[in-house]
Amino acid sequence: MGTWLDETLTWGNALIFFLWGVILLAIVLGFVTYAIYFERKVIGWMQLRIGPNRVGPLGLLQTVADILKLLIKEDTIPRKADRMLFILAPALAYVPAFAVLAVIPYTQDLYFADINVGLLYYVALSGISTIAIVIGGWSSNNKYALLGGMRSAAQMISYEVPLVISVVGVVMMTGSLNLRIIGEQQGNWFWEWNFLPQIIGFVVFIIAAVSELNRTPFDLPEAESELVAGYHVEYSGFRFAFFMLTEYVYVYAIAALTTVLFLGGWHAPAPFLDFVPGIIWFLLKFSCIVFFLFWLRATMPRIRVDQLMGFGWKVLLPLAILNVFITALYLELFIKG
Amino acid sequence: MKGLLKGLGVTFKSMTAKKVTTSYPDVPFVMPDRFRGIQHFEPDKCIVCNQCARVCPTECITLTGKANPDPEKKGKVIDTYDINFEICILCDLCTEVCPTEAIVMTNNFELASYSRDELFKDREWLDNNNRNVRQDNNNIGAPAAAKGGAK
Amino acid sequence: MIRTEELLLNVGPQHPSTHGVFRIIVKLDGEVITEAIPVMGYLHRGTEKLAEDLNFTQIIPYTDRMDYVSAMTNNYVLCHAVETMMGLEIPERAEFMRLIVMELQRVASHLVWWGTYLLDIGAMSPFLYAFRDREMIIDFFNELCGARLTYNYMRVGGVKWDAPEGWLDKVRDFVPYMEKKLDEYNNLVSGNEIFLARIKGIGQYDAQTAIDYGLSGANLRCTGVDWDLRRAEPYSLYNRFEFDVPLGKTGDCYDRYLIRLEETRQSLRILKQALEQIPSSGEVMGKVPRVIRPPAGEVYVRIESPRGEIGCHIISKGKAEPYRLKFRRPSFVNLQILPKLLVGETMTNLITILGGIDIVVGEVDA
Amino acid sequence: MSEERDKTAGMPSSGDTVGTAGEAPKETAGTVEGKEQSGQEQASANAEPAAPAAPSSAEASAAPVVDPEREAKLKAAAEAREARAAAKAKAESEAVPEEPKAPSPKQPILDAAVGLIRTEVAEDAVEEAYINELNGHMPVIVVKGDRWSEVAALMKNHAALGCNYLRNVTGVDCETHMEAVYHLVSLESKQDYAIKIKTDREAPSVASATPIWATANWNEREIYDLLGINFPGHPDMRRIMMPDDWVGHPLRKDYEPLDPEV
Repeated sequence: MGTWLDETLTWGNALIFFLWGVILLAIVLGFVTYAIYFERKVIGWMQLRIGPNRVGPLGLLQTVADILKLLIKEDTIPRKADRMLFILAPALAYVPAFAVLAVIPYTQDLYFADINVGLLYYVALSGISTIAIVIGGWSSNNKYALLGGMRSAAQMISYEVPLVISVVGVVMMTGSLNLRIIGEQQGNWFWEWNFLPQIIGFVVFIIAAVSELNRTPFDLPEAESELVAGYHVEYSGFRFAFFMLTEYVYVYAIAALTTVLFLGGWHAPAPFLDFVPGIIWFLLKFSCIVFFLFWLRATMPRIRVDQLMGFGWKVLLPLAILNVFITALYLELFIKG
Repeated sequence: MKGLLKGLGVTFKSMTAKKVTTSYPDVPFVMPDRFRGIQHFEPDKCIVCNQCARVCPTECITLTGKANPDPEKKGKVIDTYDINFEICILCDLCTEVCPTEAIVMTNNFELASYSRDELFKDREWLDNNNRNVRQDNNNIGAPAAAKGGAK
Repeated sequence: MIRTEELLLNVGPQHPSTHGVFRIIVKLDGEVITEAIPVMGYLHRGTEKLAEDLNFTQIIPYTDRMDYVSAMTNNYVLCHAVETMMGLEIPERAEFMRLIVMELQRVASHLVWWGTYLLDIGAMSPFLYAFRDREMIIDFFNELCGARLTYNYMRVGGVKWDAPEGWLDKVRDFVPYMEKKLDEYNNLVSGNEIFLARIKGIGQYDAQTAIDYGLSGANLRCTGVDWDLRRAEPYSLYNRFEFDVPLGKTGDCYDRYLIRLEETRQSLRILKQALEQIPSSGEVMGKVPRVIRPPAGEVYVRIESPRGEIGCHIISKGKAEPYRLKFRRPSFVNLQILPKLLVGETMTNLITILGGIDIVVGEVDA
Repeated sequence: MSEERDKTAGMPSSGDTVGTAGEAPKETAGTVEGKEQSGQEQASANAEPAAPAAPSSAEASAAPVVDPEREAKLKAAAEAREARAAAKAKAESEAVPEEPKAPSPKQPILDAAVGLIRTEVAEDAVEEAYINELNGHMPVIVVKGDRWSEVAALMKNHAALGCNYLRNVTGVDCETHMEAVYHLVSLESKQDYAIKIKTDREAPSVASATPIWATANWNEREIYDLLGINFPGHPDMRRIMMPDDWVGHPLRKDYEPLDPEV
């Protein structure tokens, strides 16, 4: 991928980039479909039941059937809703989710964009989805949706800050914002990966990431038992599918980002395991994190809004800042001194 | 933190545990013998004593008897007998008071139907609903005299 | 100055966590509730009016449908009331069967409450575990009296069915299994810090308010008032078994949670003793006239249902049908404290407190 | 019994089975006829309800001429039954007064409570006081309507009575008058009382006990909603079960249901 990027932009190159974009979209949609299926299977197993097994062999086509259903379903827009915003919200939610994937490196030479401010790009774009959720909640003219929208705005903003600061430690250690370099710099032994020296940053990052995804135990915005369905209560048909798509593409993005930042991207846990290609290690670590997210969803109750805020500002943020100081101290004394 | 981890442990352990769900539509659900499903009615046993119609709390049994066709035998023969399953709550009081066990419960419970008219089960339908009929009917409410009679 | 308006929100009647068709009109200032007005009657079926022209055997199926989560205790309170009026003698084995069935029902009812309470608070799995174990009790009832939810099992003067052979042994094996499962529940949830943070200190009231509002069951004992009808006014055979009545101290949702789990354990303890002492044979149906005509007069009988004190007030004029039949329904009375508790709480706590009081709307609107 | 039936002309000697026919009370005909209306096909078949087919008679559409005769027969049977019941009751009552009723154990408690009410509240506050043997000798005190709130305050606050727990409130429509029954219990002494208040049927009103026991709030609203007894002094007297614009009070004996089908 890198070679084409360096050449001048001819029609051929543009077509190649477009095709790569389409391939990535296909992969992500495939992932989303089977992530939903896999999640329902895992949570089913954890709840002593089987999970979807009726549509297609072993239920593999279950999510395909769901998406088809959503496509065919009537797409209602509430009469008093603010039409323009109502239509805009799902698109505004999905675009940054997909755009963010450009910057994630899968292996040494399999990456899409090699921006030297990759991490900043990621964090900046993921902030836009928050606006989309608030617009969605406000424009559907439904009290529950409004409450859901307000809650998610508060939650996402207040967890964006610890998310970013917890990553500053990693950036300081590698000295660059470029995700490919961050991935490269982590050594071949698993204790050389970033998550051990940056253990505080890692824990804070995981908690803030789960909250960023609005997943249990932080799934306030669409708290089924209180707000019925939160901001997407009025959405139906394909628009609702877009919100679900956004949520799962973010799961893909966050899991990939955690793998690259903390778990040594495509590096094998030990050098003698190097014969296995990097992409396999990447996928293994990636699915472990995805499994952990599903596992959390099956076990944890939901946290209350004020506890969520208190936890975010009073616990996560100081921890993240402390992590930055420790890294700075460590770098100053051992590396540069 | 410890409580969270213990909780995660329990869910992880039950991931590999034996599943408890039954695949009902494919594998028929076997009910115990005493299960109160849809009634089964045998017209020849019925002596048209109207007990079941009188005891039914929701009054969903309607029956009409007619004089016995062959002159020498006394008593009545049932003419029409239908139960309105829109209101029937399957409370088993009718089988309890029936002296001759003409009406008994069966173990099948599938009553779903696309139109309300199908919920009016008439005599023929109740007669040939005779799969897995309940054996132990224990009609304690029946008048003691006739209880042993047509067991 | 920005002008803020109060948001009027209808929680219910069709809402995932109002435990039935029950509606609360809530005035919200942001997320904080300033006033809560419960609206009910969506499930009012007029049982008391219907009962006036049904004889007592016919009323029993209606009592199953009042508190549909613990139908056995409803059956018992009606039969007990008529038996007290007529001074009937209940055979020993019938009384034991009734007690075993009621305690099993208490365990099943608390399991439903535990599962749905955790679901209200956001954890999805406990609901499935609770219903897996409750399913075993439901199967016992299915084998015993032929129905899974509306049992219509008890009759004035005894019970309709005797236990099929092998049934009592199955229940005997169930008791240790269930105790092991209760420990598993505690591991799964009771230590969970998020869960504790969600229910500690929520919906708190003191003993005097509880008595003043006439609360009963775990809602009363969570404030430390020792009032369990099985111990305070023993009926049936409860004075033959020892069990202790768990009491709370602070009167918040956490105490109610612990009390109900402990009550399940105590019910299992009673079951163990009852299963040992049950006479191996004997009549299950006492001598009862064919048409049950209680003498003229009135009687108010009350027993301890999983939700509190359920009472049955019968006024009879000597005919086969009650002249007036009134049920004192614990959920209806326990619900009165909800508006008082909700003022100043957030939306999330509304669901936690409502779940903590443990109401069944079939009983609220009977 | 049997020769009476043969006399009725036009009815084939049905020769019912033994035992059950004797008690063919009127309402069977009612239920049979009522049910026919609810059956979907039958309803469409005969628009107005079929003649009240005698429970065991054969032809469904008996000629209406049979009606008055049948009514006569039923009335005769009913009177016979009343006569028998009265005879039985008379026999019973003679037996009872021979042995004097043993004074119930709770009698002193009842007298103490009545005495207290008479001294503290007013001489005529208590209309009647008796022991309800059926109910485990529960003392029942009938209180005069206008004295009720003072008696309620006394019952709750007085040290000897100390009924801090209002257990149940029932409204009863006794055709001649309305009654509100309050069941009180003292959690400490476990002694329970039943207080009855009578009001007339036209403008029934009982002083509300909500200021004293908060639990009476919804109970009284339910009684107001279903029976129409008004409770002055109640903080929020509204219907609780029925929709707010409902007309009439369903639990009253003379309440005709909205649609006769029920």
